Amino acid sequence: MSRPITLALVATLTPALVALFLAATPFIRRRGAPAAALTVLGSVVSFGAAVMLLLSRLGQTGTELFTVPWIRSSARVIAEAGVHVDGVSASMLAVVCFVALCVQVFSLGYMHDEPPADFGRYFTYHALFLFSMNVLVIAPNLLQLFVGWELVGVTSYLLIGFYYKKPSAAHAAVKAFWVTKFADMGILFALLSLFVATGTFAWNVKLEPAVATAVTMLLFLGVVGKSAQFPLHVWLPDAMEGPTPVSALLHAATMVAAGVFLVVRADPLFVQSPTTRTVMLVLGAVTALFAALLALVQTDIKKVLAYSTCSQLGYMVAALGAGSVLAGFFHLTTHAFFKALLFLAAGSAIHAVHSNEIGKMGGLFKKMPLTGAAFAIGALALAGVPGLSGFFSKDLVLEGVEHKLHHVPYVILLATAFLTAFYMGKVVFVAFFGPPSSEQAKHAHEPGWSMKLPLVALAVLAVVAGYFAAPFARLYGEPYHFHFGVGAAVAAALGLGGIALAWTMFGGGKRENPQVMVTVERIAQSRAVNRLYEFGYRRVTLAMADAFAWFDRYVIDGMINWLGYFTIDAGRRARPMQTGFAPDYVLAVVVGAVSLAAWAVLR
Amino acid sequence: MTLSHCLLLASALFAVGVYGILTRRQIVAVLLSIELMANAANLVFVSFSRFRPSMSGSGAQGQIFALFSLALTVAEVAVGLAIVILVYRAHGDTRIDLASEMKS
Amino acid sequence: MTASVGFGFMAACTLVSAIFVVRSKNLIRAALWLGATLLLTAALYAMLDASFLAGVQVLLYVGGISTLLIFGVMMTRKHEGLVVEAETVNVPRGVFAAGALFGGVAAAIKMTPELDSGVRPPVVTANDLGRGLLIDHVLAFEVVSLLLLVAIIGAVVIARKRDPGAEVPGFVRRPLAAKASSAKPVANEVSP
Amino acid sequence: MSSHLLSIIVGAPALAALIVIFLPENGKLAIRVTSLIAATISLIGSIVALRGYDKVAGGQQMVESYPLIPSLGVHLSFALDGWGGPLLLLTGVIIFAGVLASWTLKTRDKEYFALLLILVAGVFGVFVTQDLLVFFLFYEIAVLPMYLLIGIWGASHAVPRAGPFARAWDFFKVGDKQYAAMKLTLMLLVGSAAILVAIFALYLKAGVNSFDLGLLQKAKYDTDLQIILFPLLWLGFGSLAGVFPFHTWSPDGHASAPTAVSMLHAGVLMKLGAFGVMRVGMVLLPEGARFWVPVVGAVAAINVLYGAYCAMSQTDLKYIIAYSSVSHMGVVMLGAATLTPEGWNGAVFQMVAHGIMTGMFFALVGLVYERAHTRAVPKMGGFATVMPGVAAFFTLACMSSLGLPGTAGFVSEFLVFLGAWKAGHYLWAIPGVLGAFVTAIYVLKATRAIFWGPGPSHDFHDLSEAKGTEWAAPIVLGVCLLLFGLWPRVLLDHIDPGSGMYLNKVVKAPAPAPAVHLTSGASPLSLTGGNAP
Repeated sequence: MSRPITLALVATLTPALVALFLAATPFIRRRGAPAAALTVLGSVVSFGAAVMLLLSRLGQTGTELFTVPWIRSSARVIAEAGVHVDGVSASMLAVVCFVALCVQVFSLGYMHDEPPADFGRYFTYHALFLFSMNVLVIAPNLLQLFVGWELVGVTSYLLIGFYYKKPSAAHAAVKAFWVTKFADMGILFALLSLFVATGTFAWNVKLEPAVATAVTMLLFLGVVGKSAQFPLHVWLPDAMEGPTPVSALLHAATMVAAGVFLVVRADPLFVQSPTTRTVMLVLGAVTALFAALLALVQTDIKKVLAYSTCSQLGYMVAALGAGSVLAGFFHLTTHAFFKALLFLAAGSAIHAVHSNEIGKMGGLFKKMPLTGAAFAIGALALAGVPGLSGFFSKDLVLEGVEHKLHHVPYVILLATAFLTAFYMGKVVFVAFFGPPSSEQAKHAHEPGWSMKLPLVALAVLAVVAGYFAAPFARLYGEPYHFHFGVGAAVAAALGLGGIALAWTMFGGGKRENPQVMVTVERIAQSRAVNRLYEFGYRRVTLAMADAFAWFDRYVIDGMINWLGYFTIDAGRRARPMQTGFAPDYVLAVVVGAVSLAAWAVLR
Repeated sequence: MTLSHCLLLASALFAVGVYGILTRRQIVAVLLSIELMANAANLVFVSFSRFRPSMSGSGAQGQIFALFSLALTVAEVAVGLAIVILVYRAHGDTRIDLASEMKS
Repeated sequence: MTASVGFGFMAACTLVSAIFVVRSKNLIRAALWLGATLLLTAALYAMLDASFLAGVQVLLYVGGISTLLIFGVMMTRKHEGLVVEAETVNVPRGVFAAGALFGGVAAAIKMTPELDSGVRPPVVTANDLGRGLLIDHVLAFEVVSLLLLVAIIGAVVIARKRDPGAEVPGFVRRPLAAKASSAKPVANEVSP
Repeated sequence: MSSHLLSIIVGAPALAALIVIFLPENGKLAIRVTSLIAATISLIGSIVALRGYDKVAGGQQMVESYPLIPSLGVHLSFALDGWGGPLLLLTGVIIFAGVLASWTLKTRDKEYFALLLILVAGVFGVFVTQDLLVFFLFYEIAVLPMYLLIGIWGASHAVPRAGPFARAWDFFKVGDKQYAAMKLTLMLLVGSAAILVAIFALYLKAGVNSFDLGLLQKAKYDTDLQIILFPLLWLGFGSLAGVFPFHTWSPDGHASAPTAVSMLHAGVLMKLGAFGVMRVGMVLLPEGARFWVPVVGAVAAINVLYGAYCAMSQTDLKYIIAYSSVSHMGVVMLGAATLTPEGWNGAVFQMVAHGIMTGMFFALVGLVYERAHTRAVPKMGGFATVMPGVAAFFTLACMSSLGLPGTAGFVSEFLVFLGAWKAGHYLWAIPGVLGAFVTAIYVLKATRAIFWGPGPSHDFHDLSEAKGTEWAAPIVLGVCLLLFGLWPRVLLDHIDPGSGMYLNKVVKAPAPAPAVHLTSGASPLSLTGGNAP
């Protein structure tokens, strides 16, 4: 086993061991603090290994592979488990471990008021999540990727439902699971088709064009679910019921980006199907715009960020659809930093104000300057202000899609960039500037070091990550040269313009929504997509289930009952034949004997 | 005196026994008829033993079987009478239609 | 020839006494007639060269079973006295059944032509019977003896006078029985 | 020693049952300990058998044979094949957990444990016997104690009178425990009658004067005869495997049965049915099987989806699990019907996976029921605050039920669907996968309704976390679920030679074993060049 493999295994298995240990020792887990310490320690180890791995990969392009047979059937190996180290997995591993570590450290402070048992449970879930995500990242084939994919799904379910006593959280957790599970059927079918076509679960195989389209479309269905693309985006905003650090880690930085990661990984398959790529491009662009519009009218700070995540994932998907894999992946990486930063900063604010509503905040910048600065940096990065990481990656995305489909997606994404800057500006101005609008906001104060430290670390990366685009691209085997062209200038201008517009509308304590926003809000509140699913669940699925159950109970089982009824009834009808008068039986014997004798004689 | 004569006599006795079972209402009387029938069956054994002895052994098998049959009859009468007494005790009479627990 | 006449006479007597058994209005008389029938059958056995069996018949049937049955009659009569009424019902049915049975069997006998062509066998002695019972068929013999034992015990148990309150040794009423009845199949609890 | 291993595994529960019968009625602990010792012996024996089986050599090992009725060619012969090991292990684990789950039984323990052990001896016997008549004998031994176990120790409830066949309510109380026991026994016995007919036909037509399965396999049966006999075996055994529409004994039976009995019945006994269809029906009647698989597979696909939908609508916790068994047994039959190595491996793996999973479900449901005194899901809620451990294990069972990777349920379902897809039966695989999705809906719906939400209402006074021996079943079964899910080769390496051996007899021209060992995603092509095609 070579060194990179060992490092990757260490990064993956350490959290697994931690999770296993904590699961097996409830007495330790329920004490809270030791569990948290152990988990963070495990993540530190993971992160260290991941960083060492990433450093060792700099300047290399080859792959390291280590597999063991996982499933054997008809005397041959049909699936393997193992580690696949290359630029993609090394960088992703580092990003995941870093964000996870930051979030866990942040959680030390954020979740401190939870009862010890819940505190321990929370960190156990986190260890499990890190393991699952790393399994996904280092997967050498699509099957293992799917295994990790589903495992992160279940940790997401557990973490969204962390406050399981809240009916809304319980609802959101199952909704998230159902929607993603529905989409995962696509991946399952894709895996089946892929195996039948090629005999492997590898992503780098040559397929018939029709098969390639089918497989990639099915894979993309899974991506739509996991990465919350329209029309399966409905679970992500609800998922904000989970603790804020969870939203930062799973529902912004890493897990939802797994869909994008899958496409990056399976790029050799997607390349073979232009149809799928076109669909991705269109759907990505639509999602980006749609989610940005919905983000405009949200008043819950986490919901704004959630829709913004949808929107940014739309960017990535569009970039991948346009064939610009590097752009998609790079945006994933930078987005992971600044969106995690935004969520954690929002979490810090929520922690101080005890409310998610931006209307209840206000003026926080003065009370908690570090949090405010962190949030502002994140917002600027997200808005694509030049010099910050988001600018570089967004520019790369826009560059990628520019000439596709007669510039339509390009224009959509530019408009989205403007909207993004606008709604982020709105949140910053409403929540962090102006007068405080609630008692809590007046008395808000900075959190402890454990919450500040991750903010600083992420803020630094949100600023500087963009400048590492070139080594990042090299890691990936692609050339990258930044040039500040017209496109970049336009994007930057739109971003600044959006912020400026937000200032004119919301700056200085202004709160009223202008008329345009009210209209958008009305559309958002109709929740058309959600209601469609609700209808499908309650009126179709549950009604069908009731019908089936009735049919089973009263028709299928009824027939069995009827058979029993018939038998008993027949017995009851036949009963009078038994008179209980002994001579009658003798007569019957005689008649029978004589008949038999007669038959024997006369035969 | 031939085998067929003996058999005819035996079947006549048997038929009389059947008649008795079918027409008598007292359980003891039915038992008497059953004895008649058993007797008829024994007669058949003895007759065959006399006219058609088995080729193996001493030719006594028919009689031996009749002896066994006698023993069985004794057992049957013993149990039968016990039942009669039980019925009498339960109903104060020995009419056969009283023992109709089997009736639905 | 004499043997045939003798046989015919005996057969006629046997049949007549058998008919009295089933027709007599007095049960005690019927039982006595049964004794007569059995005695006559014993005579027939003797004529059929089964003298040992004839002896057994007299001892066991006439001496034992008849007496037993008379006891049975006496113990179950409703009134004191030597007359125990025996009703007769469904006579036509009985006649028909008996007639059909006899007709059937008689026809079968008649239609079996080679019945009466046997050779006269050597006489079976009590010695042969003893050997047969205790050597050839000793297992069956033992089984029959066991059966008799069981029948005796069974008869005693069945006819035993039961005092509802008293605990009979060896028969502990377990509370289990009451519970077990609840496990009976539902089908038994049929509503009318 | 090892040459008598199988006898020990089968004999230990039987002997223990005998001992238990003669133990004093008030020796509650002695009864339990005796049962537990027997279960432990069988469990350890199963593990030893699994480890001792030579996977490379395959075939039948640890053969034992004692003549039973020589004139008819009936032998009490045991042998372990590839399938035997995992299924023995399953049975051992379930009975071990089941005995512990019955620890707190209150009424008539002696009879209960004796019957439970007899039942298990029958199950063990079926999995290792190599004689068709003895197979049937063990099968019946396993099936019949159920009547008493449900009828005496079960729980009753009422089903409202309705529907086109409402007149049946005149005669029996539908939903009553005696009704459930009666229905279960009668339906399974009708199935047994069909099996017996088929067994005699197989015996007589083979003309080898032996019930030995190995000899019968070699016999040539007419195609017409096979086509006639296969449905008898399929429906006969299938009635125990819950094949639609002969599954309706399952929900009522499992809902009425006491905890450990449900565990055993849904966990192991239903597998006997599927095992019988595959081991006897398909292997002895290959042409019949090939003729009928389209029907078998279609019915199995119906089972999967239909069972899942029925489960979704249930409000009684045990009914949910019972219908999920119907659904999951459909997956087993689906795998069997594909006649592919993947499908068969998946089917046998699913037997184990589902057995453990449903055993765990019933154990947990028993725990909840004992404390909540109700099984009505809508009345529950927020139980996780009081019983977090139970909630966690319940969630784990749910995850296996819906086929989450990392649990045993995924491996089996994936293999089955792979087999179906490979054999071109898309119309079976799609309902199968949809069934797994529907399963996700109803199990999580149930979990949310029972465990999540604001704390339990004040009606539930006795709610408390599981304690003592009650933990044994969830822990043992949960560890198995994860172990088999994360490292399926523990079982799969055994199952695979078995499937290969039997499948060769079913599929006319055995597919040539591929010489090349394909290495999957590990191909030399790397992504570095991949994204620039």
